[in-house]
This record gives sequence, C-alpha cells and structure tokens, in this order.
Amino acid sequence: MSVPGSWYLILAAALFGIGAFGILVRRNILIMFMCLELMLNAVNLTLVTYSRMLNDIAGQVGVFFVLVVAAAEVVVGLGLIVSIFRGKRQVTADDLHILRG
Amino acid sequence: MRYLFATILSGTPIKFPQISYAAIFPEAILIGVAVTVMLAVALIGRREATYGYTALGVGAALASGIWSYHLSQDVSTHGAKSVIGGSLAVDGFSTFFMILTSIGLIVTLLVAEAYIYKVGSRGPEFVALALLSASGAMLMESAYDLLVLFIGLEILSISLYVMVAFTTSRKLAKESAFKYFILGGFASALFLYGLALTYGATGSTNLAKIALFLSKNTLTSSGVLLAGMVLILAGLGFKVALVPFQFWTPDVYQGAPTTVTGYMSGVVKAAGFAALLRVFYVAFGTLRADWQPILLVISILTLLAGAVLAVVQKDVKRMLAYSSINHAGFILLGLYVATVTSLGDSLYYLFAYTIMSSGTFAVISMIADLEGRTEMSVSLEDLRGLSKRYPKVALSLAVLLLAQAGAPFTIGFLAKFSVLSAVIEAHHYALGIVAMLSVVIAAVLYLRITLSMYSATSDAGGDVETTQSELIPDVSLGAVMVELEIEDDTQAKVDSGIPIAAGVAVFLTLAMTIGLALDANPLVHFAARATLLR
Amino acid sequence: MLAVVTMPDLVTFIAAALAALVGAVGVVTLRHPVHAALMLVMTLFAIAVLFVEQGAQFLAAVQVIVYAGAIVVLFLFVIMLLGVDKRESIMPKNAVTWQLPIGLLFVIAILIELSILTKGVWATGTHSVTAAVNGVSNIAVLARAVFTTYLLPFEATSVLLVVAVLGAVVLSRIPRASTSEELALEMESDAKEEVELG
Amino acid sequence: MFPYLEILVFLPAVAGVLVFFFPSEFPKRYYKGLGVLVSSVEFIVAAAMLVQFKTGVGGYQMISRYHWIPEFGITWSLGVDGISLFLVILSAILFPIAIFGSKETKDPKTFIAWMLILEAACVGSFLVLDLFDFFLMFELTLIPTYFLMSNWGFALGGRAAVKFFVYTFLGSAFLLIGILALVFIHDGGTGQVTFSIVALAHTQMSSTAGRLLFLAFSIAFLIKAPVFPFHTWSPDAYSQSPISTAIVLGGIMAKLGTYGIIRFDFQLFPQASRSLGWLILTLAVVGIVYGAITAAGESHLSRLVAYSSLSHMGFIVLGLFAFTQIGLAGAVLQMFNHGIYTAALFLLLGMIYARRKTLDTSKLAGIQSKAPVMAGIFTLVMLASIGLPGLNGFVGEFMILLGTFISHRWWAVVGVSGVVFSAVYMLWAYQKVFHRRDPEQRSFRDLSVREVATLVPLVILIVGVGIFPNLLLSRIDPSVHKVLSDATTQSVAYHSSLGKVAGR
Amino acid sequence: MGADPLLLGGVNLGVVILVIVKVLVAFAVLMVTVMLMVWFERKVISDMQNRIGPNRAGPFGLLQSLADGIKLFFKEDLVPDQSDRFVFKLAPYLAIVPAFLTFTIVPIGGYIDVFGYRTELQVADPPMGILLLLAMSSISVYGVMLAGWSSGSKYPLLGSVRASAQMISYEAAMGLSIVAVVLVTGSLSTRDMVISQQGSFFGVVPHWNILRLGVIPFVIFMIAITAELNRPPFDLVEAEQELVGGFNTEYSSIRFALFYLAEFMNTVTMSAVIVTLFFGGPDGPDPNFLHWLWPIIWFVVKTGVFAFIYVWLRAALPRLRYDQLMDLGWKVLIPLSLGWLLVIAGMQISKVAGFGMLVALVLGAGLLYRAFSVGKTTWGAASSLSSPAEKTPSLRRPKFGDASGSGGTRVITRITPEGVARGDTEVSNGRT
Repeated sequence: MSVPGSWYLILAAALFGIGAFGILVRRNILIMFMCLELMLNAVNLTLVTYSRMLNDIAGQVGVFFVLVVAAAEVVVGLGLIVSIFRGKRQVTADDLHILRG
Repeated sequence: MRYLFATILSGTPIKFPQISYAAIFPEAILIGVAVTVMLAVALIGRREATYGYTALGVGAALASGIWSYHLSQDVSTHGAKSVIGGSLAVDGFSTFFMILTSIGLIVTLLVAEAYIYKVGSRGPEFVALALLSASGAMLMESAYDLLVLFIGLEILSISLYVMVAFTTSRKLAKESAFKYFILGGFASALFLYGLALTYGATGSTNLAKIALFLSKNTLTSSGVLLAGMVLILAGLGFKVALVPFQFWTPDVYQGAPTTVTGYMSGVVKAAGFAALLRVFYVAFGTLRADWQPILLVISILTLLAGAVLAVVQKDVKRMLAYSSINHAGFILLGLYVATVTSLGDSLYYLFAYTIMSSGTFAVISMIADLEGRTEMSVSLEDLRGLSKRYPKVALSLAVLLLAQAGAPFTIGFLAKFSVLSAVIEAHHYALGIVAMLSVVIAAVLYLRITLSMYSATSDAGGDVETTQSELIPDVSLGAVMVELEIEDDTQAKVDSGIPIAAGVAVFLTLAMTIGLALDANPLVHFAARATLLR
Repeated sequence: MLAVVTMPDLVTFIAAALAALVGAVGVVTLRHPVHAALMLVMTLFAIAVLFVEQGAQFLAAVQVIVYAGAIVVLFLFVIMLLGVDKRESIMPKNAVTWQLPIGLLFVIAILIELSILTKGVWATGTHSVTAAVNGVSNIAVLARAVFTTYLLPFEATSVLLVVAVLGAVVLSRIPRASTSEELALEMESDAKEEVELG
Repeated sequence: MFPYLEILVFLPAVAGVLVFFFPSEFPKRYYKGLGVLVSSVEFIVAAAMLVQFKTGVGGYQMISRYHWIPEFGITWSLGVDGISLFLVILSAILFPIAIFGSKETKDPKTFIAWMLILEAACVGSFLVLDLFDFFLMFELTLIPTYFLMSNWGFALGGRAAVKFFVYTFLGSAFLLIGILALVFIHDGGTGQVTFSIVALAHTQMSSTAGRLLFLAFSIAFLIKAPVFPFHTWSPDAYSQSPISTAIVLGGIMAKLGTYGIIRFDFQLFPQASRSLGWLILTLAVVGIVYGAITAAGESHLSRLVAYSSLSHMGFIVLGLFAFTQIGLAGAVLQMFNHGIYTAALFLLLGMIYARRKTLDTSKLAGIQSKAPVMAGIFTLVMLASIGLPGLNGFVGEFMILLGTFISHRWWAVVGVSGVVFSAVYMLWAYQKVFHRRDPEQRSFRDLSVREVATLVPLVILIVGVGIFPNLLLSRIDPSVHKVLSDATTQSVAYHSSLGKVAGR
Repeated sequence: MGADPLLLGGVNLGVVILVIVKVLVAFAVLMVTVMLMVWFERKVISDMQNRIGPNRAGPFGLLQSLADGIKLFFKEDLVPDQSDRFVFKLAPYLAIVPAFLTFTIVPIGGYIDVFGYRTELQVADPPMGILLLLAMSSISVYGVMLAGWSSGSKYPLLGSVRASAQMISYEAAMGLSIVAVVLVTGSLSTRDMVISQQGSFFGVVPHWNILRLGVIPFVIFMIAITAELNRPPFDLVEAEQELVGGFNTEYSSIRFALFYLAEFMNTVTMSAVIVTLFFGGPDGPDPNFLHWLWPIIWFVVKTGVFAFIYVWLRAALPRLRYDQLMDLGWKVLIPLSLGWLLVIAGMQISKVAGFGMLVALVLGAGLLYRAFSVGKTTWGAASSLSSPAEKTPSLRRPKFGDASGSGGTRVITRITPEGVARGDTEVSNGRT
C-alpha cells in the first residue's frame, strides 16, 4: 500500500502556493516565470494523484497536455524575454515602471 | 512485426471516436489558412503583399462564419449534440460565439492591414497568428470538456502574447507584453488547478459528466469542488478582466498595438465569457446557490470599478480598457441572474460589446496612424479638433462611443436594456440600479472622449481660458467666418488618408451597431436561440 | 493510515516531497536566477519521482525530458545569453512593499481554503470514468485514452505547437525593423514617454 | 391615412443624420437655411395634423403600430391625444424659431444636425405609445443637448453639460428600472410581455410596488422638469447653453417631465399618484416659492429665467397633482404657454447678449431709450410670464390655482404667493435692465427686422392664446377627462366645475 | 509486455540485494570499460596517425588510464576565484550521473538465474525504457552548461552556451529517430525492442531495426548522438583553437577527471544504445551451448565496433563550423527524420489501412521535406527584403479619395529625425 493520496495533494497545494507566492513577490522576471512552472507542476502532481485515487486515466492525460502547453508557453515566454531584454543587463520587473497597476 | 500487433492489437481493438468534420470545420479552416499563409510566405516570399494576406485571412474568417451559421441552422433543425467523443459541443451557444468570433476576426484583420504594412517583414505572421488565435477562441467556445477548453484557452492566449508583443520597440509595449504574459500564465495556472480539483471532486473533466455526477450525487464534502470552482472562476476572470483580477487590463490595453487591443477586448473577451458561461451553466449548474453570491459581489465591483476608474484616466486606450471592465460587469450580471432568458441577454450584450469595442479600437488605431502618433499614447488632448481634421473618422468614433454608452438606436442600448431586463425580471432591483449607476458614470467618460473630438484644438483651448470671463465664442461674424472657411478648405480632403481595409472594417461595425438596432429582432432572436447543450 | 504504508514507499515519498518543497522554497527565495533554476530542476525531479511512485512512469519520463531537459535548459540558456546572471536582492529598496503581504495572504488563503474546506476528503469523484489505470504499465492505457477520448485536444495541441514556433520566430525577428535613425528616435521617444507618463 | 406622425418623427431625424454626412464642400452658410427649411416643413406637417385632429375625442388618434422587437414585446407605436398634441405643436413652432434665431457660427453643419435630431427626439417622446420607445426618445434628447451645450455653449458649457447629463441620466436610470419592473409585473400577472402604455395601464400590482414604481418614474420626470429639489442642474444648464438650446431646454424639454407625469405616472399608477400626490405637491409648492425668491436675488438674466422656470414648472406640477379636471387642463395649457414665453424670453436675452456680451443685470442699463421695440416686446413677454390677464400665462396659472384650490386648498394658497413674487422679480429685473440710466451711455442697436420677425410668431401666440384659450382647451379637455376618469372613479364630481371655467 | 521477472514476485530482501549487486556490477563493468575505452581510443588514433600511443603502464599501456586517473586524483583541486562555488563543484557530477544511468536500461543479454531468482541481464527494464535515454541525454546538458557558466570565465561560458544550443538542437532529431524504432516495436521498453529484432528476413538477413527502418533513422541517430556527446566532428564545445578548452577550461584534478570519465562513459553507453536500438542488441547466432553467454558476447562485439567507429570519426573528420552544425541539425536532420517517420508510419498503417495510406504518407513526407528545403532558400531572401533600403515604401498605397484629390495621397507615416513626417500633407501640426 503506498502513501495515501491526500498527502500528495497537500504537497501539491503547498507547491502551488509557493509558486503563486513567488510570482507575487519576486521581481526577477525569469524567476517569476520559474514560479509559474512550479505552479504548473503542482497541478500536474494533483492530476496524477487524482488519477491514481480515482483509478482513472484522464488525470494523466491532463498532465500530458499540461506538459505540451508548458513547453509552448516557455518557448514564447522566453522569446518574449529575449526580445525585450536584448542588450540589457538587468531583468527585474522593477525596471518596468512606467505602467503602474 | 508479429510483436507490433501483439502489442497494439492485443486487448480490445481501439475504437476511434467518430470525427464530425463538419463540426470542426470553422476551426479547421482558420488553422488551414494560417498554415497556408505561412507556406505562401515561404514559397512565394512576397511579404509586402498585405492585401493578399489580409484577403486570405478575411476569406477564412468569412468561410468560418458562414459555416458556423450553417451549423446553427442545422442545430435548430436537428438539435444540439456533442461530437468527437463528447469533447466538443455543437449547440446554439457555440455557433453563436463562432459567428461572433468570425466577425471580430474579420474586423481585426481588416484593421490590421495598415498595421501589418507598417510592421513590414513580419506582417504575414500577424495574420497567421490572428487566425490561429481565433481558432483557439472557437475551440474554447465550443469546448465540452475542461481539457479542450484549456487547450483552446492556451492556443488563444499564447498567440495573443505574441501579438501583444508584436512591436516591442517601445518600453511601454515591452512592459505590457510581459505583464500580460506573466499574468496570463498565472491565470492559466489558476484555471488548471481548478480543473484538477474539479476533476478530483467529480471524477471527470467532461462538462456533461460533471453535471451528471453532481446531479446524481450529494457530496459529503464539497470543499474540493468549491475550491476548484473558485479557481476556475479566477482563471477565466483574469482573461475577461473581472474586478479583483482586472489590474493588468489598462496597462496591456494601452501598451499593445491598438489592433490587438481591439481584438483582445472583442474576440478574446467573448471567448472567455463563452467558457465562463458554459462551465458555470452546464457543469456547475446545480451549485447555483454556491456561486451566485460570489458572482454578485464580483459583478457589482466590476461594474462600479470599471466605470469609476475609467473616468479618472487621461489616455484614451486606458479609458476604454476600464470601460471594457464595466462592460464585463454587465455581461456577468446575466450569468449571476441565471434565469432561463438571461443567458440570451448576456450573449446579446457580448455580441453588441464585441462589435462596438472592435470598432472603437479600430478607429483609435486609425487615428493613431493618421495622426502619426505612437500606438500607445492617444490622449484626450490629441483628439482635440479631430472632427475638423478627419470628420468621418471622428463621426465614426462618436457613434461607436455613444453606442458603448448606451445611446438609443444603437445595439449598445439594446444590450444594456436586455441585460437589465433579465436582472429586473429576476427581481434584483437594487442590482439594476447599481448597474444603471455605473452606466451613468461610464457615459460621462464616453461623452468626454466624444466631446474632445468635437471641441477646438488645444491652441484654441488656450484662447478659451483667457476669455473665460467673457463667455461666448460668438457673433463677430466676419473675421471668424473667414478664418473658419480658410481652415476648412485646407483640411477638406484629409479624410482621404484612411486605409481602405480599415475603413471597410469601421463601416462594418458601424453598420452593425446601427443596423442591428434598427432591425433588432434577428439578432435578439438569434441570441435567445443560442441555448446550451446540457 | 501509516500502518498500511510500506516502508520503501514512505521513504521515497518523504524524500521526494522534501526535495520538492526545498526546491520550491529555493526557487522563491534564492537570489540568483541560475540557482533558482537548479532548485527548480530539483523540484521537477522530485515530482517525477512522485509520478513513478504513483505508477505514472511515462509521465515521469516525459516530465524529465520536457521540463528538466528542455524548459529549464532554455531558462539557463536565456540567462546566459542575456548575461543577466546578477544577483537580485529579494527586497529591492524601491520595491512595492504591499506585494509581500498580499502574496502571503493569497497563499495562506489557498492553503486554508484547501485544508479546511476539504476536511480531509480530497477526492469525491467516481472511479474510472474514462479508462481504468492498468497495473504496472499504463502507457498503453494512456495512449489509448489520448487517441480516443481525448483525440480532439490531442490534435489541438499541434496547433498550440505551431503557434509556439511561429511566436518564437516572430519574436526573435524583431530588431531587424530598425534602421539606425529609427533606433535613435525610438530611444528618444522612450525617454519622452517616460517623461509623459512616469 | 397620411402618416403625419411618422413624418413628424422621422423627417427631422433623417434630415439630421443626413446633414452629418453632407460633403464638406457644401457651403457653410446654407446649413442654417437648411435647418430652418426642415423644421418649417415639420411645422407645416404639425399644423396639418392639428387640423386633422378630431376635437372632443378623448383617446389617442392617428395610431400606428409596427412590431419592432417581438422577442421583447416591443412595438413601434405612435399616437397623439389632446395632451401631447400641443406639445408637438409647441416643438414644431419653437424649433424653427430657435434655429432661425441662433447665432452659432462655429461648425454649423454639426449644429444643425444635432438640432434636427433633438427635434426628432422631442417630438418622438411626445408621440410614442410604447414605454420602450418613450425611453429611447427620452434618452435621445440627452445626447444632442449635451453636445449643443458643451460645444456651442458659453465658457462653462462643458461642465454644465456634464452636470445636466449626469442628473437627467441618473433619473432615466430609475425610469428604466421602473419600466422594466412594471413590464415584468405585468408579465407575471398576464403572461404577456408588452411595453404598450395602453396595455400596461391596467396592471394589477400591490400598492407598495405601485408606490415604488411611481417614485422611480417620478424622479426621472421631476429631474427633467425640473422640480425642487432636483433642479440644481438647471440654472447652470440654462445659463451656459447657447440660446437656441436654452429655448429647447426651457421651452420643450422641461415639458417632457410634466408630460411624463401625466402620461405615465397618472395612467400607470393612478392609486400611487393619488396617495403620494401630497409629496409631489409639497415639492412643487416649495419649488414655486424657492424659485421665485431665488430669482429675485439673481443678477444673471439667464439664471433668473431658470429660477423663474423652476417656479413656473412648480405651478404646472401643482396643477397636475391637483387631480381636478380644471387643474389638469390648466397645467397642460400652461405647458404650452410656458414654452412660448420662455422661448421668447431666451430669444430676447440672446439679442441683448449679442449686443452687450453680458447678461449681468448690474452691467446692463438704459436699454429702453435706445431700443424701444425691444423693450416693448420684452415687456409683453414679461407680463405674460407674470401672468397678466389677457396674455397666455394668465389662463393656465389661473386654471391651475383654481383646480388646486378645489382639492388641495392650502397648497394653492401658498402657490399664489409665487405669482406675486414673479411679478416682483420680473419687474425688478426689467427695471434694472431697461430703465436705469446707463452711466457710460453706450450705444445699443434696436432690433433688426429679422429679429422682430423671429419674435413675432411668439408674440402672436402669447396674445392669441391669452384671448382664445378655448381653441386649445377644446382639444385638451377630452383627453384630460379621459386621463382623469381612467385614474379615478370620482372624476364626475369635478366635471361640472369645468363647464363654468371653460365657458368663461 | 516486458518486465523484469525479478520484480514480479514482490519485493523481499533477496531481491533488494540482487538489485544492488546488479547495480554494482554494472557500475564496475562500465568503469573498467571506460578505462579500456580511453586506452583504446588513444591507441587507435595513434595507429592511424602512425604513432605508438601509450605503451608504458601495464601491458600495451593498458593501465595508462588508471595511471592518469591516479595522477589527476592527487593533483591540487583549484576553484577559480570568480566561480560560483557550489555549482562549480556540482557540475561534474551532473555530467557523470546521467551517463551511467543511461547504461542501466541497456539489455546486455538474455535472462540469468541467480539463487533461484530469474532476472534480466540489464540493471532495470522500466516500461518507459527508451524515454530514460532521452531524459538522461537531456539532463547531461546540465553538466556542460553549468560547468561553463560557473567557472566565471568567458571562454567556458561561450563553450557551454554553444553546448547547450547544440544539444537541444540535436535532441529533436534524435528523439524522432527513436520514435521510428518505437513505432515498429510497439513498446518503449528496451528489452521489447531487442526482442522484436530477433529472427530474420527469409532466414538469412537479420531482422534488425537498421534494415527494418531503412538505414536513415540509424544514420540520423548516429549523427545526432555524436553531436549530443560533443564528440568530433561536433566538438565545438571544447574547440581548443577557439575556446581555449571549452567548458572545462577551469577544471582541474578529480573534477576534470570526472568530465573526462563522463565523456568516455557516454561514448560507450551510446555505442551500446545504438546496438540496442538498431542492431538487435544481444541478438546473434546461438551455437547451442552456454545460452546465457552468447548474447553477451554478441553485444560486446557490436558495441566494440561502434566504439571503434567513434574513434575513427574523431581521427578522420575535421570539426564543423558552428553555423554548419546548426544548419545540419535544423535544416537537414529534423526534416529528414520527420519525413522518414511519416514514411515508416505509412508502412505500419498500410498493413491495416491499405496501401493508399502509405502512398499518401510518402507523398506527405516528400512535400514536408521539400517545404523545408524551400524554406531554407527563401528565408534568406525574405530577410533581405526587410533591409532598410528596400523598406522605404516606394509603393503608393491606394486610399479613399485617391482619384479625386492631388492632396489626398498620404504616404505611410515615416519617422525621421525631424519628427513625424506624414507624406506630403501636413508635415507638422505643431506638436511633433
């Protein structure tokens, strides 16, 4: 008998929370982006866990799609970052201060 | 070889779902033409032939819209159904939104023609991205499974991130592109987590199955489900800019190329709302008692914040961004009320809003182009005297803005009217008054913009200040008259600079704004018929 | 509950969970982007382990290939390409101070909501709506689900990838547009915008 | 049958929209002529309609009806009765005069277009028989007014326009909610969604609902009228509008409010109108006195007219809520009269302003000796406004006071003081502006032929209606009677008193 | 479905011990092989260059690698001042661990019975098998990348950036050629792959993937894997002439040894993987005695051949230029492998769906490849189009009212140093 699913879910929730916290608090664009990935991974863990708990493959299929989406998002996101910050030294969101909320 | 079939064909044979090509034709044609555009660029290599690419794109959108209409006719005769393994719904709702998306896309592409000419070598990619993104929107609108919805959302969003960042030569644009990207990703993550929790709570991602499960079972603990629901609401709320999640809107609307802003405020919002409406009506329909209070608070906040914050802005695009938040509040009202007819009212509002907003941004983009301003900064000051310089443009903008304000004999009025009637029909009188209050506040904004176009240029504005004690700009007939006459002659032909395609787009939106209000019944009827497959 | 959990499973879970948490905290707290990326890799690996632990071997492998192998490498690549590997203080002096409390509030809200609302009941759905997870290897089951029930989203992901490629190409082609004089004017207008808006 | 009503609504609307699209090569000086032409044709049609109008019939006439949005139960229906008849005529008279007398040289194209659209909206509001259409038209008046006020108005026109817009739109907000609520209450009772005034008149509802709806409707109308305490927009709006717009504002649009009260409050919520009548009556009386006192202290002529208007509108509302045949008929008549002499006053003010560039009573003096023709006409108009017997102002005011006295004695008594005050402030102002010696002895051109021509029709009406009120009353009375008998079962008792007054 | 019979009966102490033993044995064997490989390479190259090569330590210099290792082990461990210490120390391990882990999935023989347990002759046979190879090869980038970056020096950084770009580029082609193998096998497990290659066509020609798939996937895989390994002719990462020594310039002592070890371990492992994927693994004639031994022998022999080929390549080929390398990866290998994948898929499906499908897919593959090559040529042309000289809009755009007024021709907005010029109407409106 393996570890109960709720443990995994709590872990995933914690990871999601940490990721969300990171996005809200960190100013470094790349790290914000990484926190986004962290959140997606927490979702993946949740889905896989539910897939096991419900004995249903749909959760794993979901993870499969999330992975594709994450890859696409990263490609575009990093392209964006490169095109924005080409020739700059500092990649913090504080550089971007014209638009305030 | 033997091994291959031992593995693949062992167990039950794979039963592929019946693929209804007719149902996915609207999406497929957009994707196909997008690929064709890119191939054409690669094979022919004429990147400056913007009319050609625009024509291709518009043709695709047109075909997609016409086919969607055909589908909707089919639905009304043969009834709604879900296709391809229950992952897509073909119902009045989805076809309604597909048609709406096609219209929005046509307007966007037409307006973008001037823009992509300016962008030069990357123009065709813009067309392709717009088409792909619209196909994502259509997927979202007809999705009958949360996973399909998610994929559609991402196709839409990711192309949009690129479109927003299309000209990042300016700091403002860069910033808004990135802001949109990170927050969009954040919203997607929230939505996904909501999806995961909903899946855990109901055992399926299919909307019909979720609804079936919820109608048959009483959950011992609905916490996970509620959390999932709230997260889905938050995720989609980000996309359509409901109030606690609205803060990105003004920045992004301002920083993005105006063409894209129009697209975002029209097609994207429509798709987001389509998803929101479908998920909440179909999947969580039985949990109405749980989500209605949340939606009540959100819609009131959205209505008021959108209107109030819009009034204090200086930049026109920011104003319109906030006003779009106000509109979102109205659409949400229809969802909150959740009566039999309110869905149709929300849809009508969305349709009207999409048309008006696309048109408005089309004109703004035209103005920025004509005036040689940067895309990002069209302030009220810049609009001063526009009616002199570009009377037709100014008139179009005035009509569209007034329509947004809810002026009579425009679809804007009918839209507000229909949503309000749903609200009142459900006896939410106070809510109706709040909504009307927000309309009053927002109307001031639209009038301000309109007025600034019809008031004298800033130079004359200085004069007014000096003569304030003296009151009237009147009567000393001769001199003034002569002066005006001269000024007029030099500027009489200025309207001739309007790009043809954009002109057509604006005319289209104007015609719909007025025409669909004067002969209102077809659209009202169409929206009312756009029912959800349950 | 603990009684029925076998030792290897428990050890694996605890180790992987700790690694994941440490990694996640590391991503959020470490100042250096490269270190953060490494921490992210650690979390990703730990999650892959947890996948294997739950019988999702295929996803575990794909997780490593896609995330660790492609995504984080791209991150590192960008960090090195841009040469932005400078340390960032966690709370810059001009940082907006409301972000920290808001962030904390948000996270606490999520966690409290989940832990209280669920009351320990995490999964309430019905078993096996789509296809049952099948014993040791579920790759075939997964594949079958992807190509039958989820055929449409699967095909739609191809569109997503087209978009991603197109997007990357478009974004990386940007600077060609500027002649030197345009560039000069652009900078000027940037400065002007700042004056106007800042 | 000849579609008079359709033409009345659509002629100026279509013409207005078309003017927007006139090529910019079209010479500017022709626009004003064009506007006058269109509005004169409108007047001719209105006059023809007046001829066609059957006297002695209470209900709507010349009804036409098209299904517009069946999904919402909305029809496009037009009809005219004795109450709306003279308001339409009033509009048809005042618009040509306002356009003819306007002095706006800036962007005449847009000006004329807005004026024509405003005319369509005003006439439309009076003619439609469907609540939805009424709301549309009611709203539509706001937009042209806003632009006219802010674009062609005086220096602070923009601010005044916003104030005006927000106030009236806020009122409309309640109106719309009220309309919808009424429709759905009706729908709940009969299962039929309709906006038709006739159908909705027989809606069954609880008295609470009726009162709330009555209040919702009334707020919109009281703001528009304006009636104390919703009048604060009006002094600014009247004083900052261009003269032509001020004529429309004071002459026609104010009547939209009182018209709405008769048409909607009385017909849709008769019980609530009666039970809450005291409230409105009180407001009206306070308005009469307050307006008069404030007008006496006002040194700006336009603002003075605005306050006097507040006072006079108070009279009209008083007459309405008296719920007597004579009071109501007087009020309807007074609406017409007030429109006429207010318009004349504003025209005169405009002429003064064109010569002196100010309307401040402290800066104006001694006009009478320089411009006797103007002084003469001014005197006549002023006396009509005061309510001198023989001029049109008297008939209406007298009937109103009489009607009120029958049913609400004390309110009438207080209201009479308004008449006294109005004499005070009007004469006072007249004395300051026309009689004082001008210390600087500035020149002052008397009225030109053209200006006299502008004023003559109004003068004729002032005198004519004062002498032959029955020309109007004979058409007004049956409708008023119908309104009252629909609204009350006791109308017969008051009917006898009508005979005496009408036969005066 | 291949699964190690060892684990089917449940986990007990014996099983755990056996697994540990398997791991240790594999590790030891691999280390020894690597040692030999280093020697082998030096020897062969020497031979090809008419030199003698190492011949002092041990017979034929066999112990030379050991001696080098001991020497490196005792050298001073330098950590550069500018380096990121933690990452600097971590990087070598990140390089060597994936190299070993990849080896665990390679089946080197059939089954063996030990103490009553029946087990496969491979460390692990996970169901996602070959994906582990992909996973590990993508992980191995980290070692190179972080080593270069953490050194805090320019040349290593350049080397590592090159390395990561190169490895990412070639991973796609590699993955696609593996997919071809998976397609005919129907399983991801390496053992299943080997099993599916048993037998022969017509009793003569071995039923190996290299023939079943047509040679192309093998060639692609071979090239891609060489690039992944950063071996010549793709060793731009450590191009001495350009980059001093590449990503490991700043490394010394045991850390350097680890990189060195990793590289050769990878070479051996990848040779083994090629054998597994395309040459039937341990498959070969079985002379009916010592059943468990023959597969191992065949495996070792085949692996040795590929090890030799790697050395041969290194000795024979000059290094590619960086742009050539990228062109090869993106514009040749990826489209080719994609197209070929379509062909193979067509062959597979045609058995079920009929011959037409095959034809369609072959045509599709041809078109795909053609499109890529067209793109290759026109891309350059397209980018020249956006050059500043041609961007000046010589075209007059048709606008509303063009015909009527001479003043109505608005040229598109141009941004000039003087301000915003708007063609021939209104140059300035007072607020440029």
